[in-house]
Amino acid sequence: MPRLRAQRHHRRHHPGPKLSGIGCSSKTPAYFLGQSHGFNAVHGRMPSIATGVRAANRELLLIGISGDGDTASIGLGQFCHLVRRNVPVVYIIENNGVYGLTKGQFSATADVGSTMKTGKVNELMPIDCCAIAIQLGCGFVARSFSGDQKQLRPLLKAAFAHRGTAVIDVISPCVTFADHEGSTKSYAYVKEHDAPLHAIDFVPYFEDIHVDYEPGSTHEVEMPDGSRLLLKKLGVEYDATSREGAIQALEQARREQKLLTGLLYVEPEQMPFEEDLKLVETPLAALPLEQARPPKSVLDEIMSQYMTGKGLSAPAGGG
Amino acid sequence: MPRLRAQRHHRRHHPGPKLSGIGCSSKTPAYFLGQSHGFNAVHGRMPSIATGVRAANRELLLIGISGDGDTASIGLGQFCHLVRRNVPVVYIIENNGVYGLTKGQFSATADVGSTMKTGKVNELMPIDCCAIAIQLGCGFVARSFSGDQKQLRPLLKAAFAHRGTAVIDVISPCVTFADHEGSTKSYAYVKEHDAPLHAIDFVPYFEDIHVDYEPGSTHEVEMPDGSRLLLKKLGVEYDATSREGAIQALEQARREQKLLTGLLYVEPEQMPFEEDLKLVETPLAALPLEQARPPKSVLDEIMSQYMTGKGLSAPAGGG
Amino acid sequence: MKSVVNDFSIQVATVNGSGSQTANSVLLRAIFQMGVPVSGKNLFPSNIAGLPTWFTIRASRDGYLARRRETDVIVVMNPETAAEDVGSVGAGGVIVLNDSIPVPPVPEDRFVYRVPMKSLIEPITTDVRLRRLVTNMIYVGVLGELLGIPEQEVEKALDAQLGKKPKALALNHAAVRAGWEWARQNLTKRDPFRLERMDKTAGKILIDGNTAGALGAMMGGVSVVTWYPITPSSSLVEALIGFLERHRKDEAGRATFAVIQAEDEIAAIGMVLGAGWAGARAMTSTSGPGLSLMAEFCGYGYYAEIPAVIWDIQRIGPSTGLPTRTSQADLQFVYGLSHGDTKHPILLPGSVRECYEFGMKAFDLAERLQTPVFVLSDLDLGMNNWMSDPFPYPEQKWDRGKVLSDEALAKLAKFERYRDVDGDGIPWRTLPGINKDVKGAYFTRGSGHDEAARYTESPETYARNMERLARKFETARKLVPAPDVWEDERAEVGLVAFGSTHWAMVEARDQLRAGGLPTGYLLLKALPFTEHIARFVKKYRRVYVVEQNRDGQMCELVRLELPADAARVRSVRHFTGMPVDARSVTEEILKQEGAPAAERRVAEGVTR
Amino acid sequence: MKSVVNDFSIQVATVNGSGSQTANSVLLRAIFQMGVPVSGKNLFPSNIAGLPTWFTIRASRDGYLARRRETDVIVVMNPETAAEDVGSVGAGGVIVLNDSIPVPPVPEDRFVYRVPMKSLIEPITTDVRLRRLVTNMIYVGVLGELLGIPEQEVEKALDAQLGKKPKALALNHAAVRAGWEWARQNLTKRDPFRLERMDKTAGKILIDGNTAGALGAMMGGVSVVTWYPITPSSSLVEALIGFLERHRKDEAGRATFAVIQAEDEIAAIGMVLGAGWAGARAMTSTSGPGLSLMAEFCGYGYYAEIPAVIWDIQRIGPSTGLPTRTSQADLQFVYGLSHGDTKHPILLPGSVRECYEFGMKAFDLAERLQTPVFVLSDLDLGMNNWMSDPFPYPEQKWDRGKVLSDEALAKLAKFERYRDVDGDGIPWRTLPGINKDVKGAYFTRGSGHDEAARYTESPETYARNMERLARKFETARKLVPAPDVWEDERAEVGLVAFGSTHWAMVEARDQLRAGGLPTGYLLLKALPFTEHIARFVKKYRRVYVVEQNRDGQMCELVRLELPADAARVRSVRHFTGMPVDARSVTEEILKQEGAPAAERRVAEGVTR
Ligand SMILES: Cc1ncc(C[n+]2csc(CCOP(=O)(O)OP(=O)(O)O)c2C)c(N)n1
Ligand SMILES: Cc1ncc(C[n+]2csc(CCOP(=O)(O)OP(=O)(O)O)c2C)c(N)n1
Ligand code: SF4
Ligand code: SF4
Ligand SMILES: [Mg+2]
Ligand SMILES: [Mg+2]
Repeated sequence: MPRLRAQRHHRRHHPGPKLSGIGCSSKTPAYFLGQSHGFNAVHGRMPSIATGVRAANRELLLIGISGDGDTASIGLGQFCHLVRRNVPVVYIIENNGVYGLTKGQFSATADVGSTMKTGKVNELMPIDCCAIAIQLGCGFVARSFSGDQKQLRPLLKAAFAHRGTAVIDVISPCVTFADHEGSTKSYAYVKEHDAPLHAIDFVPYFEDIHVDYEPGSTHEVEMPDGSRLLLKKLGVEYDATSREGAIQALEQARREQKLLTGLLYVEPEQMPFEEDLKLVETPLAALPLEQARPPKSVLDEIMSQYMTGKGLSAPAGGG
Repeated sequence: MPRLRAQRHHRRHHPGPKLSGIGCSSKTPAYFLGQSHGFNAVHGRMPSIATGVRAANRELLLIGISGDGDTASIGLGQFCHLVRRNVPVVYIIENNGVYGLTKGQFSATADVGSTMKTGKVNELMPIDCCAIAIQLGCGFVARSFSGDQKQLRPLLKAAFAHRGTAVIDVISPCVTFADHEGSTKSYAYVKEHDAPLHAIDFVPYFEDIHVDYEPGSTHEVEMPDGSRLLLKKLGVEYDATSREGAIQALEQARREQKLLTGLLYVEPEQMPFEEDLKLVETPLAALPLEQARPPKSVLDEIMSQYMTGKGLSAPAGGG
Repeated sequence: MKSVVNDFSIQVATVNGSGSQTANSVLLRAIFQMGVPVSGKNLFPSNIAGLPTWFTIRASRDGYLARRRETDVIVVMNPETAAEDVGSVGAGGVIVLNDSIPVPPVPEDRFVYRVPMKSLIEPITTDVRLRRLVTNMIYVGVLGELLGIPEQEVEKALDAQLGKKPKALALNHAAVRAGWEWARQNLTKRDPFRLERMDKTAGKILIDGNTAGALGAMMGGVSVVTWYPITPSSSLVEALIGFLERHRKDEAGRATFAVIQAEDEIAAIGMVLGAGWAGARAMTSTSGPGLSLMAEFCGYGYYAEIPAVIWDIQRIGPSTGLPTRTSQADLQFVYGLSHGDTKHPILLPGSVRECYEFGMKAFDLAERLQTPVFVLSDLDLGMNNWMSDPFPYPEQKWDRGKVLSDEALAKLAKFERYRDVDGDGIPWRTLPGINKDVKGAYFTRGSGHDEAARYTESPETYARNMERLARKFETARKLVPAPDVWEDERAEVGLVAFGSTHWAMVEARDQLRAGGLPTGYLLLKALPFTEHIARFVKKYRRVYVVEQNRDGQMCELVRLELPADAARVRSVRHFTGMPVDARSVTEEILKQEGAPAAERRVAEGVTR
Repeated sequence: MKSVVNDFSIQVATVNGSGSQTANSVLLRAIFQMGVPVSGKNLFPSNIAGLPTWFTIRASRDGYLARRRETDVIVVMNPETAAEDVGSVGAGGVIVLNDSIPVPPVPEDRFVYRVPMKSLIEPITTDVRLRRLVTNMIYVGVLGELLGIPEQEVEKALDAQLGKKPKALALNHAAVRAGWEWARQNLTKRDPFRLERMDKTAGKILIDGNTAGALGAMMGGVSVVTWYPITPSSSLVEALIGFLERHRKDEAGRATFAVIQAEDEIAAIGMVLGAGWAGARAMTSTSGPGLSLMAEFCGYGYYAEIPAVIWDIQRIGPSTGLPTRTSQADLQFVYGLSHGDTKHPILLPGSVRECYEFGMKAFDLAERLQTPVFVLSDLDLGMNNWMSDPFPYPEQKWDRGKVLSDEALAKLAKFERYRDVDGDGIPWRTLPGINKDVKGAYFTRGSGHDEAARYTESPETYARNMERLARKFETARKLVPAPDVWEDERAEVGLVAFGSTHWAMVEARDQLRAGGLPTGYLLLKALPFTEHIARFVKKYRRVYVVEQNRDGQMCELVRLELPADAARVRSVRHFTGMPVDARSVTEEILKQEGAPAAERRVAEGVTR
């Protein structure tokens, strides 16, 4: 879709706004980017806010920050439908397996056998937000670790270059309620089980850098805005552009109790939200009245239809 | 888990109640089993009703009937969490790709490229409730077709023998709004794309029938109550007991625009809801007061703790 | 026998999904074209096909558009309800019967016309499915002949309806004519009901409130519409989609609007708030169950001060209830929608014209007040056809409210999102991405912020903000539309109503006046109340608030607004799910007027 | 200088997460053990660590348990709020200061004690983290010495608290002693505040309302509990889990209860309704945002007539607001929760004892009335420690309401779920699986059913059902607990309050009486109103309804209940998020009594 790509290149994008739900994680937006608007929504419903904001102004680059409770418990429905609509937002889950702000109860991403500080054991299967996102057709799905900035940074950059929903599940130990032995989201546990898929480099489109690498050692992914992601092989080969492969890798890792981190799946060319809506270039929020209100002739024509019985009327519905 | 199996054998199970959400599909319970209780809940929330009913009375065999809008749109969160808790309910989705009762709008299971009666095309990725259920650890996942009673009947019987959530996604053409050309949930389309995985036979546990079949041609699955499912090979081999295999098969079928029907995945031995809750055998709804109210000595002991400062008090929470 | 001309009601009893819709609208329009004021009400079940459904047409030379409680002419097409239907017609009434339907014996004083519909339809088509659909046109022909509808008006109405489908058109024409011919040759007119040409509909339109509201929204410049289907609200958005697709695309076919079918109502309102916050004119439309789901977000919108427009097309019952019956029972719930201290402005359209006007006005108010604004319509107003003058093109520009331009922003020493600079409780806002000046950036959250939108848990700051919000709501009183007031110098009794109840009120006032009880009347257009209600109530010895709910919700609000007058304010309630009719209102008021016991009960504080 | 004995307030200002909780409860309990009536209030932020937090202890020889507006003794431990904290103490007040915190100059007429906490803690442990936590015990020692708390009471309190953690216990003992020793050697008592032994707490308990409510629920025989964590409601369920795990398992360790942490509040209430329908005693507990999400299901529960118990521990603000501040602002929202005509019984506990009692009572009511019953508590009552008499063991059996036994069922010719056989509006029900007789099977939906639970869209049947539901609500008036009434023969002014506001009322009445204004007082325990309110209001020339919300919600309900008296009912509102104090109530009432202008405004119908 080269047309889309070109369009994107010429459009100004505004930093932020940063949106969030409710939780310790959702307080994050208050701590950075003081120069952009922020929006602390209600619990689990940031996705719908993001959808509305983006519909109103297609020039806004949105960052959405959520927690595992916010996304996988109360917000699971909205999360799935955001992904399904492919609304362009960099969706970061600060995943600690607990409800931090309400003092450490298990969330829906808590692993089987993981314990609470009180010793209580979780017996329920965790919801893997990455697997779900891939399943729902998300074109950018990554998992990382709050302790691994080297991996997280290029992933974030690449996410902003993506044209649809980009999901990054960041395992983020809660030092107050879930950093003990028995927790599978503690620093110690994550460090031990972390299995990075590749080393990542991000090359912005405006940096015309030629990167040398050994053939076969690196996979290059071009993003719609011309920037590139370099995925360097670490041990086993991993093809981040295969949906089936990604699903299978996650399934296998689950069985082996490994934590796969890195770019799990990427498919940069997908119908973006604005195309599905066939929006004009002008942000809807900036439409002048002349474009937003049809002329008198239109109303007159419609009125005459309802005079003569040619206008349509409400169908009787059911429930 | 032989202990569990034995228990199950000796417990009386009551037929029904039949529960539903809202939609044409959700009206189904009103049409059958007049001899059992029924419950027409609010839109998309039948799973929570089912969870409550089963918690109150572990002897009830629950049938939940829902639509694709009821399950995959408004009800997606509850559906996923029901599956995650493995609440024993035979969950039937009458999947027509549209909101029938409100006159034919697309639901979240409408396929990409499918058209509405008005000609409007759906561009959004469908939600595959079976794939999601497997992903979330469901131990009984099937897909079938309302036009194929031969397949549907043994699947239903087996679902009732399952000890946790059993999901059956039944493609059920809406003859009023989605049986036209362009619809991928029309009778014609479904018949053409139906790819059955196997032929199915159900053998109830009390029928001590010995079934003869050629070695290799049939896979036998024993359910916790001793009944057996016979999955007879049709063409390609399919192993319904492999999670990974099931996920992959669905993914492949999606790519090839095939409609896999049959028992997609079965894993009879799973921690059932009641075990996670460690419930007594008596249905909670039938507890006598003596079991539900601790004796005076308990209250006295607690009171003395709060006299001496040994009682615990509310922790300050956050949000 | 004296003729009854242009003043009676027709009820057609059929089965849902049997295709009677075309027949009924042709009948309705044909009468309309004769210049006779007419209204049509569809009483349909919560079901797609198979349950009983009725269509009521009222012709009224006096222009009364409310439902008439009595049925004068019934067309019996549904075996299941035939007995009940036949029984619904009183002495002197007319029964047009599909003669294949067995009915109980009918008293002598009704006029029964038995029509051999089966044998009449057979020659017209051999296709069984089509026969079922087209049979309905036969009663149109029969009624045309019986009531005196000129043939060409029926044909014209049919053309308008089916003009684009020549095959269907021809079939329908044939069926009408078959009915007509048969009636002409076989029936002897014995009943008194007749239609005659008048000139009371020239230049008028026939339209339903949902379509009118949709038109208002488009002309109001809506740009983001979100929804989740629900009866009886879906048709508003579906009409709006139709209008937008046709009239709001640029030359390249690109849309100046976004319509998003959400996964549920929580998402729908979330999207509206996101879009409103970012500066679009955003709306959603729903009914009771959806409204309930929107509660949390609507409270958030009140506190975060985000413009939003929410239509509620009211229906009765809870979520599995009677979604296809009308009601005005969401009033108090909407007024304070959400936990905590919350208050929302509500517009109360009483006519299709007001659906159109408030469709625009709601955006102006929402953006001016920076708050969710509700438009409370109902199934009767929204889904039935109403006669009206055509809608005028808006004279005014839109009011986008207090949005700072970048120039204005640049001149400010600092921007404070929640400072009441103008004393009306309404602060200034900026829009993300639209305001390029970073000075305008601020953080949005529900409460717990100071004037500069900084987080604080200070009790004083919290209370100060709450008081400003209350002040803002006082400002709303001055901005919402004023009621219509009809005084009567001789009256001691005042009436108050809102919304679709209006039409029964107009007629009931005439009935009461004729019965010796002149009344003043105030038609509310909005909440919060404007100053007019106090003046009105003080004028009358007794005031009746008439409404379509069980709990007398508006009556309670009036009492709360005027505590000193509370004991003089009485409640008249209609809550069957059927649109209220004048006769019921009149009778109840006369009963309460004549009953000292009722007076005592009211004085003792019993609402009902 | 005159001593002030057993009548002052202490406020400790620390940082959230710094571990001051142990120190504060030891202080509280030590005073309690001295026999001095005491109450403790935790004013904590919406945050886990790092934001300012305050703990207030009030010693009151008169037994006043409400918040005291003035702070007499402040302990300054948080640099961030130090200036503000120091400023919060008036002339004659005491400031105990961690001397490493810089503070602005303090006026001469305050008593400042600077404590070298840093150097005192150093010898006690080398572990920096522990030092931070244990430092708090130093001010306990210092205050002990200054105020005259016997050392053994502090030690005893500490033992009770940390008895099971010997290492922590030793450390804390050391820190207390360090503070004590240092104070003894270095401070000269100059201020007037002193504690002396009394005998007013013997046999009393100190407990928070949420724990009390949990205890009530367990003793009420709850068997299904669902929840989604939310402050300030979580601790109710967490306490309940603790009790159930210990006291509701059989010999084999199997549970006679199910606690399900739901994925959100919609699911939580859905599970409760499912369980209640199937015959379990089921409950959930939440706060405002959760309540909003439950709206649809609660309306459904009202119409489908399903028993359910819902606790609402009220807090202020919308969803991102101030979740850790108290409020009584959900009242009207809960009363009519859901779209359409809906009304729910509400219990209004005013004390920890009533939290316990209503914790049981709510189930009896819900099952008797077959409807959702709400218990409205608040953060102040729910999460703070209150002195009380111990709770009595229930004398009565539970009331499971009108559930048909299979024997009774067998005797019936037919079972009709929604028939009002007894004239009280309450029909009989059966339970799936429990009733083996298939005659008892029926289909549950919201409305649109006849007496036999068959689907119908008949307007008359619908209205009849609505009237029965209204009748049932009238029955509720007779079943809910009656208010407590304190009359005063000399009084012309009556006061009305509910919930945690009670404690400020008790004290305000004494203040008003002392100021020459005797008052009658009615403490509401429930909605709908019982007959008592009408009698009470009629007795007084003016009635003030005192409550903790902005919009005077209970005042409005009282006015609606008594339209003829509405103009005499006034509103006193407190809405800062801090628990209401007596002085503010007293002042506002005196102001309104003395201000004819206010009177005029009320007469004109302004609520505020
Ligand atoms: C409707 C609603 N229910 C409950 C809450 C209370 N609540 C606040 S944050 C939170 C959980 C947050 O968990 P998570 O998203 O994992 O964030 P974390 O604090 O762990 O970063 C809950 C339940 C709320 N604010 N709103
Ligand atoms: C909260 C709420 N929103 C909307 C509706 C309206 N509604 C009734 S059924 C339905 C969709 C049903 O779709 P589906 O579940 O696919 O059932 P189908 O009719 O297709 O069988 C909707 C949106 C409702 N009843 N409640
Ligand atoms: S450590 Fe845990 S409790 Fe503390 S802020 Fe982080 S997530 Fe919240
Ligand atoms: S055919 Fe379609 S509209 Fe008709 S009942 Fe079935 S799902 Fe509903
Ligand atoms: Mg978390
Ligand atoms: Mg469907």
